[in-house]
Amino acid sequence: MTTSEAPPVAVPTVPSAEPIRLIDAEGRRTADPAVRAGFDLPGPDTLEALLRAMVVGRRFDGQAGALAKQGRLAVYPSSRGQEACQVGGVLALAENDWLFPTYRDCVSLVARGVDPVEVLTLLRGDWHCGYDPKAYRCAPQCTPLATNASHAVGLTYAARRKGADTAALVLMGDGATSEGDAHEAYNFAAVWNTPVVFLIQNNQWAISVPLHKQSAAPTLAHKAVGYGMRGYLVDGNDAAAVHAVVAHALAEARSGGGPALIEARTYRVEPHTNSDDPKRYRDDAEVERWRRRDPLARLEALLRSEGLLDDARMAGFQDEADRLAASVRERLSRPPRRTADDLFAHVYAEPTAALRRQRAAVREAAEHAERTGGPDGGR
Amino acid sequence: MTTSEAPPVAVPTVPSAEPIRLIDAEGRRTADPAVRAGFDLPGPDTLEALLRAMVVGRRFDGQAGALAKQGRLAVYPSSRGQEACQVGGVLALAENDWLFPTYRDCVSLVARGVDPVEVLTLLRGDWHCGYDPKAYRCAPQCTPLATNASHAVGLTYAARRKGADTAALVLMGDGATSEGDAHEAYNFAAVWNTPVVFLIQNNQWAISVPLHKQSAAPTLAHKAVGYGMRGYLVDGNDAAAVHAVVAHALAEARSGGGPALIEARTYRVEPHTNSDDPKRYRDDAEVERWRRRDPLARLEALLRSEGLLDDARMAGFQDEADRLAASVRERLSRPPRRTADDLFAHVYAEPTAALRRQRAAVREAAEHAERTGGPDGGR
Amino acid sequence: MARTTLGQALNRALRDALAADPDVVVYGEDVGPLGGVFRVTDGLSAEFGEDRCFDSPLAESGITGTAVGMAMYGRRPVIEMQFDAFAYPAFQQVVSHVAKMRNRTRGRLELPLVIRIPYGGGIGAVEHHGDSSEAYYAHTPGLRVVTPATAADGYSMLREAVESPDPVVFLEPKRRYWAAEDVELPARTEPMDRAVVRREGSDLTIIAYGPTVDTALLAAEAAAGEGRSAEVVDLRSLSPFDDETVAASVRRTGRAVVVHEAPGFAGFGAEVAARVTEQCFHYLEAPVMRVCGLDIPYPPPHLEEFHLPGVDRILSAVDRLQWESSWVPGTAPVGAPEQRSEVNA
Amino acid sequence: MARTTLGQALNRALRDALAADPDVVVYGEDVGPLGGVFRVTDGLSAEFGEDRCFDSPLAESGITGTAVGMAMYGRRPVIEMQFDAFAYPAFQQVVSHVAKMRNRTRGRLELPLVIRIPYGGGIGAVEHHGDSSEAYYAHTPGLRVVTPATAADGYSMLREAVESPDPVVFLEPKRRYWAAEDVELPARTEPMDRAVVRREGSDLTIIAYGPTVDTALLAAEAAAGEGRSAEVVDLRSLSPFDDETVAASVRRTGRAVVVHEAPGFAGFGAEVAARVTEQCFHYLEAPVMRVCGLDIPYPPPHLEEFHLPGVDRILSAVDRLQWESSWVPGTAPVGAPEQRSEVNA
Ligand SMILES: Cc1ncc(C[n+]2csc(CCOP(=O)(O)OP(=O)(O)O)c2C)c(N)n1
Ligand SMILES: Cc1ncc(C[n+]2csc(CCOP(=O)(O)OP(=O)(O)O)c2C)c(N)n1
Ligand SMILES: [Mg+2]
Ligand SMILES: [Mg+2]
Repeated sequence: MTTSEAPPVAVPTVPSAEPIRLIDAEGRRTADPAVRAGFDLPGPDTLEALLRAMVVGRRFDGQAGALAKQGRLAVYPSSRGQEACQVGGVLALAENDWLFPTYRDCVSLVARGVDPVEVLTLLRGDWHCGYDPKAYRCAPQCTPLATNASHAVGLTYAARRKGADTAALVLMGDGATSEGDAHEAYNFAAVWNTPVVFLIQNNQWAISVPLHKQSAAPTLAHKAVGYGMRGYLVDGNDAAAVHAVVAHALAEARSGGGPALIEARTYRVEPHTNSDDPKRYRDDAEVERWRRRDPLARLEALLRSEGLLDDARMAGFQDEADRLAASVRERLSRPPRRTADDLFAHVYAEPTAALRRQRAAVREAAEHAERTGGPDGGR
Repeated sequence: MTTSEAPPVAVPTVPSAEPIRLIDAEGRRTADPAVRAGFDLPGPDTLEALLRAMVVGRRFDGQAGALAKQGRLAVYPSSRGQEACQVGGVLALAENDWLFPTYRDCVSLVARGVDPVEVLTLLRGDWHCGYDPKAYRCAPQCTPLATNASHAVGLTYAARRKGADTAALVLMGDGATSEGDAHEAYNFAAVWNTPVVFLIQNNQWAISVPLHKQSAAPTLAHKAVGYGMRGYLVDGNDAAAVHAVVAHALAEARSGGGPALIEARTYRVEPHTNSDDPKRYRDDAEVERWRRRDPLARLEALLRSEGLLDDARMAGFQDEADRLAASVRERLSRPPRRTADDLFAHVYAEPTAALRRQRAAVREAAEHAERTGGPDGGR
Repeated sequence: MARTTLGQALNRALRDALAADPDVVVYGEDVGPLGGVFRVTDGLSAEFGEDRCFDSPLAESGITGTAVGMAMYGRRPVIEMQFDAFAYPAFQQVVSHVAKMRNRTRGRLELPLVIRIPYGGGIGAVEHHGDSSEAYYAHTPGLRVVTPATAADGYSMLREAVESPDPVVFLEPKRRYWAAEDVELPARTEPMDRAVVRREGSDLTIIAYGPTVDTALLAAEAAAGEGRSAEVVDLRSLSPFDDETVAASVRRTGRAVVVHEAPGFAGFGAEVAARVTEQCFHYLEAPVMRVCGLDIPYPPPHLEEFHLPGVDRILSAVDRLQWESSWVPGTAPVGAPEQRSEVNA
Repeated sequence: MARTTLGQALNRALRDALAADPDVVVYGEDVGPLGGVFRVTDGLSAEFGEDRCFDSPLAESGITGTAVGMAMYGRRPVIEMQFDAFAYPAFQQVVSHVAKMRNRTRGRLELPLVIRIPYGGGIGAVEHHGDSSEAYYAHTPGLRVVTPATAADGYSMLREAVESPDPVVFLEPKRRYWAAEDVELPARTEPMDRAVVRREGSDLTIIAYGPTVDTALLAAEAAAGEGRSAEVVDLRSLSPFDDETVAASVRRTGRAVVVHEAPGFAGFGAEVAARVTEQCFHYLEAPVMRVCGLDIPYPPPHLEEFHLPGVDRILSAVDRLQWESSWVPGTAPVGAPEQRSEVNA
């Protein structure tokens, strides 16, 4: 027996119109406490870890883009310019927390420690997901927009019931917030009070659609209000700010403070994917403006000005990045490992009789093709 | 060519935690200007029209409930206790505006002037919709929750493009706000700036699910913030307040002010439908509390205390209501008009060859059944 | 032996599943204190607590998506879609995630979840409450799609569905919820993915599932009166499909009728007719007949009797099975071009 | 005669439709300045203004629902779902409203809208970009489901779809977007709901639609080399179905193979096989063979060649059409029980 009366809920404060920023565009500590909004700059080790992961991530991203241009990946959606969001968010995660990335977020997976080649399995077209989600606590990269947000809610709900303090970070784009599935996930998370942080990488564009055709909200962070969630607007090109705010939101969520929605304002400086043609829909001037707000340069400048980084250290990061890129190149030059048999292995726990028959037929056809020269595919 | 920069949007004010009220529970004009929130009590004619429509609506609702108990309707979801929302909202509509009601909103359709028997066609099981939507500018009663909200957005968008100043009122329940379709409709309306007013009848329950299991938002009106919409919280048992706020929101919307979301706080004093068993999930005490907040009694008290209503006038309303109920009883005692042929007439503009063959087969079977005694249905 | 309805058997199955495995959770719209609009979850939240059986916000895609997440963490969610048509908002989650997650991750993430859907018509409900949506799910690889026709199967198949490592779309024939039979629970019947012969016969095979099995048995009884011995096969599992049981029966009888409530066009009966014909072509004396719902939106209560396949329609299809055909291969008997099953009758 | 691709023909059809009727509006995701990810709407917003062709928020159910509302007010919306799998979020709107509104209101509200969906695989795209979802729509009464295989049909059928008083699910075979042919536009071909014979033949009929028509023609060419004359029928309209054209062909040839990319199980090919068998039973020398996609989630690019029905698979199905069967009715030729089409091959 129950009544409809709700337990009293506090009216969440409307997020600031000015993004939370800890390092300004010139790489200096933010002076204005209002802009810091009570957040402190992370310690030197964290700042250095952030820069290192961003350097490595960008190199990986550039390498992947090159492979795509060479046709060695089916497609590649670049993370360039969004490294502060992806790295800042991921480095705030605890060992047992889960990451729910999209196709856009390869750099976040590399930062999470997933084998870079396994990260590219999907985009290479070798299989739908190359890594073991449980081993890394990383869900498969999700393509149907906003659909993995409710997965994170369910997973953390289950974890809590099992006594674990697992939290989750969901990465989503500005465009994805328009989907009904985003709404349902936000609402379930708030009603169930699950420890999920939704990090919206507002890169201003959904392929060719600018934000103002996507939402009339003052900021995307304002969406939090309608769910009784905490909402934060953060400078998405300030890795320190993203890390601080995400870490804070995760800690709050873990201690029962409920989910949070964070808008990280950034920009997609590259085309949507290598097969996109942005000339059709946006001004280069805008892109240039944002390229000058480079998140790596900003953090590097701070670390150098504070004497926390020297050329040797920076060169070390670059070496590491180059080695990673080289190994990706080398390993991706080997042929894909999957065979036709893989198609039937995991449709069900056990292949059905029909699937076993189809597998046999495909094997037979493949052998026949061997002899007569290649299966004919869809020709 | 465009840039992603949005035209500046005003941060919408967060709705008051206290519902807008013009007539208090005792039937007196609200004194506190803060609670009136700048709205004025509608004029005497409007107040009288509201009372009249509510009296007629309640009588209709009681009659329909009785017919359902007798098994002469397939099912009936009562509007009782929500008359102020449905009548207050509908009477604020202009001739050419459109109403988008749900299964819950029979009283709103009667108030709109739809033939009461045609209103009951759906619930009687005679056909899916009994009235001509274009003739009354009333969409069919919608059962899939929140799905008609986007229809209203599209219809008003089209009307504006054709130079009409048609606005729309969408009725939806508290539970329906959890659906992804509600979110998508709110967002499309705000981005396209279409003249739609979403009136959420928050009757505290979604069948057996209380509001606090549905939303953690401070109020449902707060949902407006995340769309850049105007949001209002109104006393849903105060017909004057509902009418004033809906009329204001419609006027604003028509003059380009954009859509609005209104939470009308009311209560479902009856079971979800005649086949529901509320004893399983809620306290009678709560129901009783709300029965004492009767919207009809409240408005009647005000009109009487202000000398705008006498027994004769009230008796006139009752007579009108009784006549309507009697004619509904009488006309529903006649057998349904639809025949098997109707099943095939409107699947496509022209029945397909297959449908013509199926129609012939069904006719044949029906004639055969005539001779041998009744088609056997699903037995 | 106790009289038990399908609804009671399903309720007992959920109770026993919750008791047997602490990872089982039951949730959806109104499944908590109310016990579901059909009372299939009656008493479960009281007995196991709101942690194990509870009401969720009203959003089917969210219900399904959160179930995916729970299953990713090792839970076995059993979610309810209140009615057939109200599962459509979850279609993307079902098709693009529930059905594909195991395949996507090469078995590293399996989703042992059950989606319960009361389906079909015949209860006099208004639109959206009578759809038969099985074909949509059966066409989606990665899903198991099953539907019980008896109380015993209701119990046994639901227990098996909950225990299955694969996601199961569990279709409950809502107009059979109140049908009672003598059965002692717990009972385990044939494996969930096997079809069973409900009545033996020698002249023709009537293939049915869920709500139409009972109708098929009534038709078989009536046909017996007319001197025709009809075998009745209850498919139970639509996907995967039990070819052995079905083909064996049709090869014996040489004639077949498939019966379902969903519109016939591109309905599941088409798959049944097609594969039976592929496997039994030379045994067939006549084309497989389909007796299905009309190719129309589900009708209003007053007219649903015309839509639902009943005994009379099954019998007239049986009559059209060319009982004394005397034709030469390659030539058509008089009127054969007009030979049509009900679907394009 | 100008070389024109399917994509260009569709673009021209939309341009001419926008010019012909001020009530036509084109919208969806990225259909504005970008011109759609496949450029089918290229140049339309520039030519007709953002009032007539524009980008909407990113939400397929909302796109479809607003189109329902626009159509209620007399507009003719042509909406684009960016890829097949991304139409699933709109499934409830399509099944419960688009398909039913006319029927619900007894013709008082008609929804003359077109839902364009690029579908099928073969373009080397990642998951969710290669689904063939036609069976879901074809099974839904109230929808017209059509799919062009040529540039001329692309133009003509899309114009007709926009002019249709019924809602049309317009399935565009995305891997054929770049296939060019000589055609003078504007061109009007056969009515949208008729099937056409693309190649005449006498020994068997290959029934295909959309992306597999070209494959069927290549297979017919190859079969001719092996001395078998294959007729190729392009269905064009899946719902409604043109029984006359298909049955006439199969009655002439006595053998049939149906080809599609979607998984075979409960796929549209089952309906084709079932109704062809019903109408041509005594003309059939062998069961109708189905050559379809495998019963698996759409595979990753490196493996899609194994999934897509190609010439070789069609030819081997043709080989299994029992060319020298010498059987007595009611008895099985040796091995006949093992006779299976690819679907349960
Ligand atoms: C449900 C769904 N609809 C459409 C698409 C096609 N699509 C892929 S990416 C994209 C734009 C997404 O924009 P945003 O969410 O801002 O993410 P971004 O690509 O900018 O990182 C679209 C429309 C999809 N993947 N899923
Ligand atoms: C998409 C969908 N899911 C489920 C249902 C079943 N259902 C009918 S009414 C109802 C509760 C609705 O509650 P609310 O929106 O508050 O409206 P109320 O009935 O209280 O007026 C539910 C779950 C439905 N009609 N549509
Ligand atoms: Mg974006
Ligand atoms: Mg309610």
